[in-house]
Amino acid sequence: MQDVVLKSPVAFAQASKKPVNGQVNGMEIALSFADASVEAAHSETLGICDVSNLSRFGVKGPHAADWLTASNITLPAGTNRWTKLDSGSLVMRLGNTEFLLEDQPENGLCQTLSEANVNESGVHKVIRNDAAFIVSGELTPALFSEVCAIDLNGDALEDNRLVMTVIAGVSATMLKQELNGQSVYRIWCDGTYGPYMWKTLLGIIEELGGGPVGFNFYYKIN
Amino acid sequence: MTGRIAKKRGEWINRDKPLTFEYEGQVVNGYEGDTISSALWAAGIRVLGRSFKYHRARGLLSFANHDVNALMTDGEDTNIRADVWPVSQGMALSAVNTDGGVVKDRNKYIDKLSPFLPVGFYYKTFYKPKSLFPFWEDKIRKAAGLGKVNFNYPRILKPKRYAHCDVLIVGAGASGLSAAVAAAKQGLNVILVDENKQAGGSLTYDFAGDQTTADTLNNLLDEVTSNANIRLITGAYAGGYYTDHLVPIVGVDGITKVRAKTVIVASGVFEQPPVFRYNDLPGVMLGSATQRLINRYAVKPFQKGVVVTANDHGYRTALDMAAVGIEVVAVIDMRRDGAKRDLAEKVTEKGIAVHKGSCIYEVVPASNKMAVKEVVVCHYNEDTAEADPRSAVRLSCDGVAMSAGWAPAAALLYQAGTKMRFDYDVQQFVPDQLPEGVFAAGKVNGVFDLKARLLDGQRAAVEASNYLGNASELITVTNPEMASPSHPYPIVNHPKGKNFVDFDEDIQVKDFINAAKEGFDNIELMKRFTTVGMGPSQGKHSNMNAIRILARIRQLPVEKIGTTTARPFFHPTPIGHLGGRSFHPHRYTAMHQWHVDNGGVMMEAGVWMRPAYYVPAGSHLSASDAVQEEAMAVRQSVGMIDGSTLGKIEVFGQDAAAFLERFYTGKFAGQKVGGSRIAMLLDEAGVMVDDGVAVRMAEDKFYVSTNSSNAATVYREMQRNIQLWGMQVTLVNLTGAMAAMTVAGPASRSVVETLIDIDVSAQGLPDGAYKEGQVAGIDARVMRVSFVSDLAFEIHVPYKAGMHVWQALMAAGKQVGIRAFGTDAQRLLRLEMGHHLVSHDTDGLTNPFEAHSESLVAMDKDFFIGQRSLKIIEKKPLNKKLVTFVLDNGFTGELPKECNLVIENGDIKGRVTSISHSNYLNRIIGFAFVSPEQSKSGSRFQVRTDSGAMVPATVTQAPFFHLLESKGA
Amino acid sequence: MPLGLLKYALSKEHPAPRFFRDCTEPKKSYDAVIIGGGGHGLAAAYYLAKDFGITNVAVLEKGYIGGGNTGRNTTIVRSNYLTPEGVNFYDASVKMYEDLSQELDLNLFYSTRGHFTLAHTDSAMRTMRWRAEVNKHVGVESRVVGPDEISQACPQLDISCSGQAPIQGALYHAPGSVARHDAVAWGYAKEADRMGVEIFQSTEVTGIDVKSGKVVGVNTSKGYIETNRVLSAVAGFTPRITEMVDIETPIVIHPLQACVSEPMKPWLDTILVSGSLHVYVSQSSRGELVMGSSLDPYEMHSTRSSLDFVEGLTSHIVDMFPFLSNVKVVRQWAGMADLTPDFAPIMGKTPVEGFYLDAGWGTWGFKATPISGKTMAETMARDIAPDLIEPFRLTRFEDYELTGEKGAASVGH
Amino acid sequence: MSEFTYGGEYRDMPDPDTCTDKEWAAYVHYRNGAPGLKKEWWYHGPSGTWFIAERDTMTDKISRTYIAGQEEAK
Repeated sequence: MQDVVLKSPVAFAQASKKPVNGQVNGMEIALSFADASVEAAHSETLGICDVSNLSRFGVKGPHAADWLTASNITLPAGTNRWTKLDSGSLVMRLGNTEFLLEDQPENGLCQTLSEANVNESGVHKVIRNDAAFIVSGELTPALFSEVCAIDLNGDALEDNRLVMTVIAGVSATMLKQELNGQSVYRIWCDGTYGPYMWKTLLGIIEELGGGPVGFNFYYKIN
Repeated sequence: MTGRIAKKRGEWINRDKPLTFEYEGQVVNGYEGDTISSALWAAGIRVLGRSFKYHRARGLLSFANHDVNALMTDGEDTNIRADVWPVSQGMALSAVNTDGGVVKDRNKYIDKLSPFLPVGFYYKTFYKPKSLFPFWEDKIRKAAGLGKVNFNYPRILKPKRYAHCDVLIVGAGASGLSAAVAAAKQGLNVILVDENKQAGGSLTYDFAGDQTTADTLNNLLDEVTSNANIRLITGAYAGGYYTDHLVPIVGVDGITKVRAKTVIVASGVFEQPPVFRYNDLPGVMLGSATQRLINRYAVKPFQKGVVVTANDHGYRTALDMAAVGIEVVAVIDMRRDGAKRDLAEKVTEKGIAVHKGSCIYEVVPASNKMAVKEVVVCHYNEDTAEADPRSAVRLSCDGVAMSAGWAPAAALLYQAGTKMRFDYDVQQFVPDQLPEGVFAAGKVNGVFDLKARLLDGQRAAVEASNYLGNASELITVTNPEMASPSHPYPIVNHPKGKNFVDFDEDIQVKDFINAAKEGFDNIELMKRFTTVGMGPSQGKHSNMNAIRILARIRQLPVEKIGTTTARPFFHPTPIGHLGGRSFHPHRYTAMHQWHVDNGGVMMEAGVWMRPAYYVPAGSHLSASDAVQEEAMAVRQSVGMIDGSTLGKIEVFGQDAAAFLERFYTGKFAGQKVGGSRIAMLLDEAGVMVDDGVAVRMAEDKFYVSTNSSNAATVYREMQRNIQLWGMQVTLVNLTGAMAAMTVAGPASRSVVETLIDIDVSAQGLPDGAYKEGQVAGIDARVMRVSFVSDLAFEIHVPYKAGMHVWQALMAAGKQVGIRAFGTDAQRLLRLEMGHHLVSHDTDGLTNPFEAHSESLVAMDKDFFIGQRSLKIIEKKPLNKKLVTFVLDNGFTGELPKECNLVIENGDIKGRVTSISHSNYLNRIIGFAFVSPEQSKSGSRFQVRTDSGAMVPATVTQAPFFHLLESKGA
Repeated sequence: MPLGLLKYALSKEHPAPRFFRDCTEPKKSYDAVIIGGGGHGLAAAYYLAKDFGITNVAVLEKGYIGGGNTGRNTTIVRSNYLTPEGVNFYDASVKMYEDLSQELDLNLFYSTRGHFTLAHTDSAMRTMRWRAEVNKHVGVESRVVGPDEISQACPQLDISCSGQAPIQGALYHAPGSVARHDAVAWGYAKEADRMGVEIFQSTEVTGIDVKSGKVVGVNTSKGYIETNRVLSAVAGFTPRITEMVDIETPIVIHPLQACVSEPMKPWLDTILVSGSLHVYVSQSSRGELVMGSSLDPYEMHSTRSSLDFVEGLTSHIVDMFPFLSNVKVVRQWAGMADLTPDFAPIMGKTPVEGFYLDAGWGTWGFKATPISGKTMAETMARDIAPDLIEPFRLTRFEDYELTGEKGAASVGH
Repeated sequence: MSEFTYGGEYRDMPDPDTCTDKEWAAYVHYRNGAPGLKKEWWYHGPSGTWFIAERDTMTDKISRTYIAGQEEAK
């Protein structure tokens, strides 16, 4: 399936912004929307970036934790928490028995795990189709106050906690991480809601003076 | 600007920004910062509106967002509250609800008719004779309402925001500000909200002739604004209190929904008008209104006024008036003993006469009935609440300030579930038992002395902090010895009435007396019969007096009367704020862009967007032609539909088969790997809920589909039952993760074969069989299905590859004329095949026996959901049966529609649930419920069309393709 | 001006008598006791007295008359139901309402305005046709109309619903009406009282005395009352009463909320309902828009208001009427509704002899007030339920004979 | 979309093999509608979790939540 070019679930919602697209991880993604300086400004004020093309791996079941541990993967401290591996990959524990892993562009952990055989009972691979976003900037509280009922000023996302909540009417998973020295929010939702989520968040982001940011802003791909 | 006085310290107007606007055609000057009312009053304009019922001239009353008689329109918007809405340059305002202008209003004659229109009169007339009621009703409707709505007003949806805090403090007066500072010192995160555009409450106007309170205010404000823990929101009101400390803060720019851990209500009090004849004339207003005019807007309320009072506040008001050069003719104190000596002396020192034990018996209007000429002052007996007209003295004046008492602004406290008690020391309802996490401070808590209010704010803050887990030392507040701020009965009878209690609704004292006489002597019944408190100000100035009047009528103490329920909203709240920005999530399949690019007519199907049919560019097909062509392509060659919206659930685990056996009606334990079975779901009552297909991928793994609209609910119910039954099963909902498409028609195999790496021949993949392979290089799940045609392949691939596979199949099918088909053609195709759709052909009561689905129900299993109910239903005779039918060959009459009834001997026997013309069959076919007696193949029944024509139909077997053979016959 | 009003101007004393006596001390026994002084209970009392001469009747009301759902509903009266038994029942009610002002000698402001149930989807249109066909069959005036006819009746309505849910058509029901809800209770109270019925307010029933399967009396906050016949007409509180006689029912309580706008000059002459948007709206004779929505999604025995409700409702109101963006909601409130599994009432006899049930009124109680009063009075007087309410018997659930109102997914009020 | 969905009262099912038709019909249709503390099913959509909440239907106060079958765990 190497020669197949896949599309980000968000692609058609982005078309009107005429991004420069490119292929990363076998998926066509919006690399940039504007000059680097404009995107940097957005990222600082309020920006949203589609990173649906990052590789992901899902696994679920009563023995999923054991299986991951046996695969030498460090697990988060508890339920609804996440951790970052040395490689930069994120390991998220969604509830108790489900895990979502997400790679950085350069590493292939998810690919390896996807191809690994699972013979144990109680370990089930989960096909994922996430729309995945980075949201950043000083006005993120203003954005989230319009789309999300939980208190993000409190400790909901501190200490590597993640939350599964409703964002703009859609179930989503959310966490806060450091990326390139910047504190950013990460959002994942079902890919079929991706175009809606992108349009809705971007609409508010633009009202607040921010804008879209391309994949290249966070991950320089040559 | 005759009424404007010299610049006041802290005034709210900006004298550097003068502006002009129009009121009722007259050009008026004002300043930025003025409200409409303050600018009009400064310009000497006194008639700001007409009352709702009697069209009496009204001026300014509360000047505190409940002057419901001063509603304006600017041509664009209506019911603009003049007392609080800012003026802006170039506004062109007029009063609402007048006929011919606010001064000349042709409807003012109604006032003369008021003796004919006693309380509740409309219940007693207009209905005899019955035939005349519509005539009267039309007249009543014409008279009803306030402003005219502008049908071209734009749709404005304001953003809605969430906010969170440890303490929400409602009201930024002395006690609220003090509470905020104290709470912030405890390390709490505070939101402090006030509806006025500046914080300070009565500290910004109640000066008693000097401005020392301004220093207190400035100190507090400095502390508040410099503390990062406090977010001060002004110009926004707390709209209501909802469960778990949810309080919407309503501002001009939208609503903020504050979820607080604790709430301190420091919302103060509303001044209450004493009741006497003509207390509604323009120029008669509340004492606090005069103070606000003077000290916030630098406007003289009148040139020569009197104060009628029953508390200290009246004296303070007199001093504030005197300080700006208003001639205060007298302070008329309803109390026998008047005020404390020092306060009385301060007033008399200014040369103001004090009349103790006196009341205003009536106000004498000027000849135009729109202004005050003089007041008639009489001795007042506090015990009998009667004035003595023999003692009448006339005082000439052009205005009256009224300060006789207060009512708590306790709406939020009531909504939170606070139990209130009547405190006779302050003659006010005060909180008795507060709900958890809710606190009250200041005047609303019955604390009026300034020092005590500041302390009461701190006390509430400490209590809130301790509620949140701190352990600070509690503060005790004691009210200093002082006269009651409210008079127990500031109501003066007058034989001629027009002593108004409710200014929204023009309700006079006698209306209450008469309502009680007619049996409406319970506060709630009285409210409903008289409509007191039902107007837009929601009783802010009238409920307390109504309670006092009823208490006196029934000779009961006030607390025995109780209060009416306070409902949200605190102030009327715009629909566009409340509706605001709302979210309408949509789901898009992986192939969405293709559908749009290829003429797909997209329809909402639940949250999904799906093509109903396609009108390819330049084809100009009608909808029905498009559908028939798409269906024909499937019958004659090949078509493809995007089925990604199907619910798709993986069921894993050692109990997977056992679970499905309990969940669905069929058997799965013995199902072969690589085979599929119908999965029909019932509810506990045996009603059909869903049907899908269960594929066994491995011994311990099934892949189950559901109807598109049931995907979420079926998954949810599976999860619940796994928990309930304690089974070793893991579910994965792949509804969004997998794209699905069905390639259907006689040529479908040839299309699929070109792209697939597995054997899909009749032997390799027989009907109902399932295999995994690669389609166009993508890992795929492939199933032989026969829902829309005998030969069809359902292909599931990961979502992100959906478009790729779809396009590959389209390209591969090009040669044989492959056509995308939408949901409409799918409906027709499955109908031709004789497949019913659950919840389209069935309804909320249909059981499997009625829908020819007995074969899917394994009654011999140990258990499945709905089985036990079916065992009961099984014993009962059937009432109806779902059948497939065909209309007579060559039928050309009025086509029956879905839900036209099946009629037999004048009785309803059933209804048509699906009906369609099939070009392929050249017949009209459908599903219908009929009586069991009519359900045999070949039975005839009658369908009644919209117009009443009876159309015969024949029960026939499905699939319908046998009709083609008999076509010639 | 009608001449009748002259007496008020010419008379020094207010010439109107009390609507009903202020009864405080109940007698030792009554021929019948009615629990609940709402429209239904008072109507039952009235028809017991009028139709059957049974006047030794006590109506016991925990609060004040008409203070429950009678005074909290959105006053819509209609009969465009889905099943023949439903349509027949409500049609009888509509016909009684039409003459009720005259019968009770009180203007109930019964105003026939026409009722549109808007359909935004194909499946809603099918349900509209189904209802129209059944209505026509039974002789009730209902028909399916297209967007043009809706626009004609209500030109202000945005047929596209701001693009959110375009209206495809509607079920038009000409007899759809509104009435002054409080007055219905007051009118029945007045006339029942005139015939000798005693109405006790602030009187709570604390227990029902059953001996050998028969009612023998009720315990109240004002003492014990002997009686052989008790009617429970307390929709919103039914489970608390049935618990007293140990009867099982399907009824659960869900709040039903409504709100009202500030008054404006009348412009909305019809009654509009949208099942898909969960909205119903009409404009009262005071000029207020009276707006309601569907039942709250979970069980609650409280009349608290919720912000969710008013946010959801108003967002749909601005879809339908964009120009109302700055019109203000003055007040919201809630009632408690008896909810049944098949969206039909539960009426008639019960396993306890002498205990009768008038319950399960969901969102359809006000419109049934006269006919429920009349049929329950007959049931109590003759100890046999008339045919009209037979389909609503309690035993239908045990018998798996639910009414077909459940067939339609669409809600309506 | 609300995060939480109400799933009705948690009720014990009678043994379908031994109960009478009437008992079963009562289980299917009848409810305990009187106010009080109830065990209820609630579903948290974003995490896909069913749990039991003990809620007072009069005051709307939730006193306890737990996963069905794990009542002792919390």
